[in-house]
Amino acid sequence: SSTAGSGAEDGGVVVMAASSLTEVMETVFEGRESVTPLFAASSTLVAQLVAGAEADVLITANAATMDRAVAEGSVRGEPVLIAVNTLVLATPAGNPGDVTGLADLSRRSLLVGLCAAEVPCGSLAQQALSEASVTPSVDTLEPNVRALTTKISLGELDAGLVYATDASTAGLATVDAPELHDHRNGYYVASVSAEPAPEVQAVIDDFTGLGSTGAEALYAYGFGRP
Amino acid sequence: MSSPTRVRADPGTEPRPASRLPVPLTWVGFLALGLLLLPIVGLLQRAPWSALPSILGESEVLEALRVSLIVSLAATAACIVLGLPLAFVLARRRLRFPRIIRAVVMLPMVLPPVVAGTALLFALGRRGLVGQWLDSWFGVSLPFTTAGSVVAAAFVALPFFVVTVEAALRQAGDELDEAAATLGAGAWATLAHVTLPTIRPALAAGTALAWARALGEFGATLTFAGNFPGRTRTLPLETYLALERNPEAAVAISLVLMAVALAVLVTLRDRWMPR
Amino acid sequence: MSSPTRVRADPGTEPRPASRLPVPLTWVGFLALGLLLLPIVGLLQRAPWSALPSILGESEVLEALRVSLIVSLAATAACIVLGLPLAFVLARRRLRFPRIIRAVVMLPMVLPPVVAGTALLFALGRRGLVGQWLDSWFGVSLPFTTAGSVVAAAFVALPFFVVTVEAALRQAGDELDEAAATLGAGAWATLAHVTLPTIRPALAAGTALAWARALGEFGATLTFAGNFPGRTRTLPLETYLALERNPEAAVAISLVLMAVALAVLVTLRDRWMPR
Amino acid sequence: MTVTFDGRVARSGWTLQVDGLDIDEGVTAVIGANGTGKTTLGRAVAGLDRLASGRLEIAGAVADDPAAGVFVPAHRRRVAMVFQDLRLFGHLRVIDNVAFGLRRAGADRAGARHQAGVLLERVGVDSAAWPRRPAALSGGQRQRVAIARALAPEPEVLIVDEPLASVDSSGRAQLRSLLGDSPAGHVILITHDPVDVATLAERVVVLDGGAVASRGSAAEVTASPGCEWAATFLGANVVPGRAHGTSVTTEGGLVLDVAEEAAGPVYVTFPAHAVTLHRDRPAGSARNAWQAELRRVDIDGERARVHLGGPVAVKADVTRRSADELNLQPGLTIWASFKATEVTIVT
Amino acid sequence: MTVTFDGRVARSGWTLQVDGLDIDEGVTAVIGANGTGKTTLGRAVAGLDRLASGRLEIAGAVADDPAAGVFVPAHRRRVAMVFQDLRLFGHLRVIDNVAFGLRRAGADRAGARHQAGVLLERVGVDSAAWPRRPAALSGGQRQRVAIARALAPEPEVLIVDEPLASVDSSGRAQLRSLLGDSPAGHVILITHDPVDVATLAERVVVLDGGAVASRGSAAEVTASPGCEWAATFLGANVVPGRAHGTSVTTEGGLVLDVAEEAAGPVYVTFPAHAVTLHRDRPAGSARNAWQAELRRVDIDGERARVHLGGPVAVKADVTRRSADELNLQPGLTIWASFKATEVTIVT
Ligand SMILES: Nc1ncnc2c1ncn2[C@@H]1O[C@H](COP(=O)(O)OP(=O)(O)OP(=O)(O)O)[C@@H](O)[C@H]1O
Ligand SMILES: Nc1ncnc2c1ncn2[C@@H]1O[C@H](COP(=O)(O)OP(=O)(O)OP(=O)(O)O)[C@@H](O)[C@H]1O
Ligand SMILES: [Mg+2]
Ligand SMILES: [Mg+2]
Repeated sequence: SSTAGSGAEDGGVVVMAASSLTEVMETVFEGRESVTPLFAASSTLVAQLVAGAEADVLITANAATMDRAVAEGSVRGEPVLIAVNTLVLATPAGNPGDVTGLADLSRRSLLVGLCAAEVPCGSLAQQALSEASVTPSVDTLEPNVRALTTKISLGELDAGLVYATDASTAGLATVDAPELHDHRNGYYVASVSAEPAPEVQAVIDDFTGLGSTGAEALYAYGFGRP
Repeated sequence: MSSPTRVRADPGTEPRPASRLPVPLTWVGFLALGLLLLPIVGLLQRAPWSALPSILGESEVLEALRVSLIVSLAATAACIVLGLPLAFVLARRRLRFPRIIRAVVMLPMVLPPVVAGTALLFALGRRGLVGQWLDSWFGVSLPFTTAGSVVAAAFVALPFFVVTVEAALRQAGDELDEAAATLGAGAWATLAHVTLPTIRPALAAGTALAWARALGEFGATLTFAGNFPGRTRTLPLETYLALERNPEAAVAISLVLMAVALAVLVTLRDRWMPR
Repeated sequence: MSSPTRVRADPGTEPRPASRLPVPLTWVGFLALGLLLLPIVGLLQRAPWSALPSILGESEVLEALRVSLIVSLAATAACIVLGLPLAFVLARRRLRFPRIIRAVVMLPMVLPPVVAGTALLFALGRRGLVGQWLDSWFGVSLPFTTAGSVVAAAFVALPFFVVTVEAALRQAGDELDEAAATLGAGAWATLAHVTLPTIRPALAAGTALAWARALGEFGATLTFAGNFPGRTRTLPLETYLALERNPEAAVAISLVLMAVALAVLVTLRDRWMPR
Repeated sequence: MTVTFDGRVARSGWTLQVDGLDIDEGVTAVIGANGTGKTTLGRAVAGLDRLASGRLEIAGAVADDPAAGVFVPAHRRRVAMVFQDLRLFGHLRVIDNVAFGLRRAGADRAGARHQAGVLLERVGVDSAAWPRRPAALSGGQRQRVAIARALAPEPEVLIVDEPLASVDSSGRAQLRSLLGDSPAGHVILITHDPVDVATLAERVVVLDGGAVASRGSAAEVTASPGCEWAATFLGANVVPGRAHGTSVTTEGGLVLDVAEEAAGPVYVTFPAHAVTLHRDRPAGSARNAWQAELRRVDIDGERARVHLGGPVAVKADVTRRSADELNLQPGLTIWASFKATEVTIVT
Repeated sequence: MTVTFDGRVARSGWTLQVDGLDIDEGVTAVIGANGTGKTTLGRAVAGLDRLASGRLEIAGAVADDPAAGVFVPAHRRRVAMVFQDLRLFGHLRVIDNVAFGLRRAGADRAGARHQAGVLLERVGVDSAAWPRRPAALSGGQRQRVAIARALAPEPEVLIVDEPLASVDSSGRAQLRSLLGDSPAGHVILITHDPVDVATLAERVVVLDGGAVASRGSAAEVTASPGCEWAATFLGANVVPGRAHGTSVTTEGGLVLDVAEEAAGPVYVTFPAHAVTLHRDRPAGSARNAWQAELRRVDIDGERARVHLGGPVAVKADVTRRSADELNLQPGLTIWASFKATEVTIVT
């Protein structure tokens, strides 16, 4: 009567996934009628789970939200890191601000955007910049990567630090910044119940097992190997 | 008797002289119209016209359109059914704390949609204040159902309807209601045949506002009702998801949304509100 | 002369008999009020009361409150300045395509906020339709400024004001305007001393709607103007970010938002609108 | 059947207090100066204002009795009202305004419209106007529509609040006969037009300052109008004095002969048209003659109303012609007289 | 100074056509049946309705001339109007309603209120009502406020649309003298009250079906009312006939003696009150006597209007008393006569 998936009962599997995974997941689950993906921001997904949403698998775009789901008792399975995403220094096509490296972010004449520190791409960017001793002249702290890439692609911002996957989907130019290579964000998968039904476990294995189709799709899409 | 004004010599089509507006006001009015249209023109200009047919042909978009129409119309109906009585109570009853109650009605408007959705989960979610009883007594659970989307959309749209209609009721007064009563019209008949027709412009406006708000609603619906194709995924959600992968498609879907809104508003609203 | 109704024997405080509402209507009205309040009660119930002082003492929250008030009030002012003339033009001028123009005014309402923000970028962004000229001629760039936030908030709030006021103007007619004209009142004086006071309930309602919408606005502001503390980060944005990190804090900030809205609406709205 | 009004209607800072007023069937005129409570009285009977205390009965049934907690709402009273400010329904066509009450009583649309058309014809509204909205009518046409609307549901009590104020003179005669023939058991006719009172009213109620000053047949009320305003309106003179047998000594010391015996303080009332004016001391049978000072002359059409000072303040109505012949000018000293048989004594 | 109206006002399906009407200073009464265009005429003069063609001049200045593209808006015309439906400002106190025009003319608040108070006193609105909203007044009080409001800005032209309709009788006399003494150069008095015409009007304009049927002094218009309605209203008899010297032969074959010489087709007009009724053939000098059939008697206060058939259809006004004495009943055959000197001949 009520919810999106009633899990093991009808053999369907409900997968809650971070919205940055929308496209990949749609590819992965293409033709698999029994799997129902639901997309929203990781934090929204966790709030829904806490409020009693019925789902079988949770995939978040960072460790913090997954940790919260575990702490709230909404997720009982063991979280597993399935992919990572690297930060890149992105500019609009044609690089109108002549950005050559991370240090340029401190130029006051440039319009620079980062993610807000509250979201993973923002905390990553902060770490990377402080390690590189760059004090950026920031004009905006976007609460999600999508908003940041939109502004860069429209030329409203001259530069920003975004995930590699987002930069490539949005067709942004990237500037090589070696300081960023070590700064990555993890994607985690976990079963909602402590003892997942076999078909649920199968969906999880699809991402965790070596050489599995789900994981390969993630890598093909630009995500890094854990 | 000073300074006669030169006017177009076509009095047949002139508005009545007294209702003429100050000229600068008219300018500003048209300027405002222009400013309002500017972003929409911007959207149209960047629209991927050539890709449009293929994007709009996607079954997902059509499905989302269907969900959007169902959800927004049901939410509008709920707004009318609940909002009309509430507007009457606010405008015509002596209330104990009138100012506070009137302000409280507007609170859902100031909540950021995501918070509104969260609040709905707290109240009507499966573990919510009332939701837990709905679940255990009636087996009814609203989140992740079309009904849930309707509830979320109605929650954010209701204040618009109520506030608009209430203002009109105050402006209308009760002289005509009294006349109807002396002609044998009971409370219901007076309502249907006198009060509501008298505030028809505001009813139409309130309904249009509520519908438009429900149609564009996104944050509260997503948070409360989730995002499931064919059930809770509305056009704004489709747009949001499309933004993640293909911004052009998002613009295209927004165009659909606007076209639908325009069509509905043009055909329906002016039917209730002949000049 | 059938079935007398028993009533409370206190006629001094009774409303006039003819304005009595059908009883079921009153019930539904109070039910609607209850439903509207339910999620807010849910929010209050889950509020982290003990942690509240520390969360609200954070300077960021206070700064966001300041930005929110500035942006929402400036946007409301813009809505009045632009919206009043537009409402007058729509209600009183003969227009060429009245239905379409009236529907177009409502379009910003149906756009999902993110799309609205994107549309604003297309139009007024650095590379936008008009924005590029603003930039190269005047060196004015709206994105990432407080002014940009105001523009975005005004864009989404304007239709609410216009539609409400327009409906009231139609309901009011122009009889009193004519009377004012014969007493020597020009177009402006008539406006100020007759027309606007006559539609005062709707003016107050429209202003409150616009302000509440601007205060709660989030998607369009974020997309168009970004998010920088002390400049463009409003309370809804603060709430949204808090959701990422500490949902309890988000609830707490929403409470601030509601408290501010309640305070402003209770003190201001009823000052313009005495019973 | 009777409407019995015995109670109080309270407004902020103003009260209508009516003690035991019985309004019988037929046409009852309610007269009184502006702001004396005529409309308030009508509203209370119609059920639009509540009694603060007391009791209202319509045709034997209690309609309002706050002490007993009874209040029959307006729409169940079969009391229709023509409002002073008309209150036509702006959103309905003229014909549907008139059909409104019939529809509420259960008539179908065609039947109601047919009947409404008959009534509109009777009140003299041309059929070209029937499909229009009231805003597209002239003032007098609107007032006719308001009358037709109130007549349509055939109410038991019809309250008409200055129904002929802006109707033209020929329409007035027509509508007067319509109101006189009204099938409504009671017509409460609030009016400022003496002609309405003279031609229509079987009974007159005079209100003054929120209370009943006088009531009765037109003749009775003219004889005893109860307040200065009504006296003027009805053209009556009211002179206080002290009676002894068939003569009355006024406060000014004048001794008047009357046809009735009485004793103690009384009012001598006689209509203004009963007073005759003369240049010289009148001969003949009229013993009630005195010298008066002419204060003011109001010309009103063919009639002149002469205000006299002197031992008694009295009004005299004469034709304009005789006013001209007598060359009446303020300040003139003139003889006034009336016949003892024209006088009514009120104790 | 004159208001000259020569043009056409078009409504959907209805037109007012006025050809060369000069309205001189003083009080001009505009009369006519309901819906004949009186209010429309006033609105056009006030600048609330536009001429479709023609020309309107006020005090020598063109106020409206569509062909020349000139239109002086209402607020610049110094033309105030008392509306038939009052149109008081519901959001303003009574005193501020009256002060409105003064404030627009530049007076400060205190000064305007002071002057407004003076006016309100003059129209008889008690100072207790000044701080109230119009909704808390009685109908007659509201009408007085509307009159005071229009008088306040001392307009050049004052248009009063049935200003006394719901004012009580004593107030009427008071307001009439106020309007008669109005400092406004022109008072256009739209009215259905013959007394207004008789007591106030220096000139009368009769409208019929959207056109001027007659105009002139009260006597001239009574002599030549131009339409059936006005004839009735003014109490005039209009008899068509053929003149030869000082006698006129009516269509019914009756020969009437008149005091003027004329020839050819004429109208013989004489007021209803000039006709005398007799049981028997009248003796004496009145040669214009004939036997008539009594058709109808309208009692109107102390006056009875008798409608006669026979060789000529004529109305006779007699006192109610003589109507009673003559025992006038429909169907009766009776003698009627009038004196040749009472007649006006219109060719
Ligand atoms: N909007 C309209 N459409 C069509 N006809 C109209 C409209 N408004 C008024 N009329 C007609 O215009 C005519 C003139 O109206 P006006 O108000 O001038 O009459 P009036 O002489 O003032 O009558 P009254 O004595 O009843 O006030 C009337 O016959 C009326 O029906
Ligand atoms: N809301 C109010 N507050 C205070 N006084 C009021 C209110 N409404 C009416 N009144 C007063 O009540 C009194 C009675 O009013 P009502 O309308 O009954 O008079 P009326 O006899 O019909 O007069 P009119 O001949 O002018 O129509 C008036 O003096 C009026 O000023
Ligand atoms: Mg009254
Ligand atoms: Mg009129």
